[in-house]
Amino acid sequence: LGEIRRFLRDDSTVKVSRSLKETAFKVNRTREELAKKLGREPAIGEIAEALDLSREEIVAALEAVQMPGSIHDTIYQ
Amino acid sequence: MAGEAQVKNSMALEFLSLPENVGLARVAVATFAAQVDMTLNELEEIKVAVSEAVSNAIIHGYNGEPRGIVRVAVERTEAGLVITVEDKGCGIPDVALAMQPAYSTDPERMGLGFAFMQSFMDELEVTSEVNRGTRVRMFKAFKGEIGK
Amino acid sequence: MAGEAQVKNSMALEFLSLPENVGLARVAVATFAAQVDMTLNELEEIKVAVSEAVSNAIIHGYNGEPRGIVRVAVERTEAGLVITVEDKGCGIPDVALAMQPAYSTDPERMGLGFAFMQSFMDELEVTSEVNRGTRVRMFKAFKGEIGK
Ligand SMILES: Nc1ncnc2c1ncn2[C@@H]1O[C@H](COP(=O)(O)OP(=O)(O)O)[C@@H](O)[C@H]1O
Ligand SMILES: Nc1ncnc2c1ncn2[C@@H]1O[C@H](COP(=O)(O)OP(=O)(O)O)[C@@H](O)[C@H]1O
Ligand SMILES: [Mg+2]
Ligand SMILES: [Mg+2]
Repeated sequence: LGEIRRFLRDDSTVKVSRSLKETAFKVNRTREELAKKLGREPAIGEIAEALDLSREEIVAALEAVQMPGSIHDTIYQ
Repeated sequence: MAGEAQVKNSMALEFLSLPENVGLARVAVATFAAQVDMTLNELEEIKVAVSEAVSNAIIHGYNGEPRGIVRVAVERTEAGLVITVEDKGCGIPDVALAMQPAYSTDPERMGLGFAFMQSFMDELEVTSEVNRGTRVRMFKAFKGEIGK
Repeated sequence: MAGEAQVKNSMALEFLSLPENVGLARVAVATFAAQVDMTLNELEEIKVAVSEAVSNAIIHGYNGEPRGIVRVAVERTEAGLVITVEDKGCGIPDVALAMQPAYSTDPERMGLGFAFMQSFMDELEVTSEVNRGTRVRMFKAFKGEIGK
């Protein structure tokens, strides 16, 4: 258990949002690349596979770059 | 409403009517929705619709009072997702009027919540009783092969 | 158990006993927990504990049968988070035995689920009745200034 605890240990809170933002950036880039290649909007599973991420991780990353304020900002960003 | 077919998966989330729980509802529904293959665009539309319905329950239904309970239920069938957002708040006296684009009882607000739900979801059904509460039922159809 | 103080926020999530819903429960609880400032490490610990408890409900409680209901409730007080995971499944005949590290009724499994919950959370309380179900209650204390 000590091993796993050490493996998990990371006492920063800032790092969370930074790595999530990086993931969100990759998700959006992959979405564009796949859209060009496939000639249609890719499905979330295709993006997950291309980036070797879980669907949950993709959802979490996209939420992290969501504006917490007005919903209208998010739509027209 | 569509989606009366066999339920493949279902979830229900209840939480206090606090503004920070809008994000919780949005993330929970998005995670549930992402279990099937849809586009990020469709996922975004679902998130906006849920955010608007839950915000309404908190801001209007419970008037910002933090001790109300909001319930968000989602069912997945072959056809799509049925999302229900319910509050036991003040209710809406005239639903047809409230649903008109740009109508709001609050001069500070845009009155576009229902318009967003209507345009982003495939079906929208609002039932409400004054002093009893409001129930918003939305259906998002799975398109083509995606989501099957 | 600690955390009987005033409830600042609460949520309850119910879902079908399908393996893909472990992720849903983990994300929902993590999103709720992250409403207060905690470290990435503490958040990871909570996610592992929730995953283990929910997996147990699905795999053992309902024996992999997908039509059971799992309920995950979380309350936040000044002191910390109280997380309850409940199923109405087969129950545990001898809780003390089941909680021993490396004990499992399934030879394929490691038997470390309860050990993880014990080590990652500050309090753990398991009540169970055969053929009635199991309830796991966990408390995670907020450290120092964080979460206040
Ligand atoms: N859950 C609810 N409970 C009570 N009233 C509501 C609820 N949802 C919407 N309303 C009423 O409907 C109106 C229009 O809602 P909406 O289109 O979301 O616009 P806005 O929220 O910007 O006012 C609100 O101003 C409010 O009067
Ligand atoms: N919710 C539950 N319902 C029924 N039995 C359970 C439940 N949770 C745990 N158990 C029993 O306790 C044992 C130990 O659980 P755990 O420590 O998580 O190890 P594992 O899941 O690897 O077997 C399980 O093998 C099972 O017999
Ligand atoms: Mg609104
Ligand atoms: Mg286990």
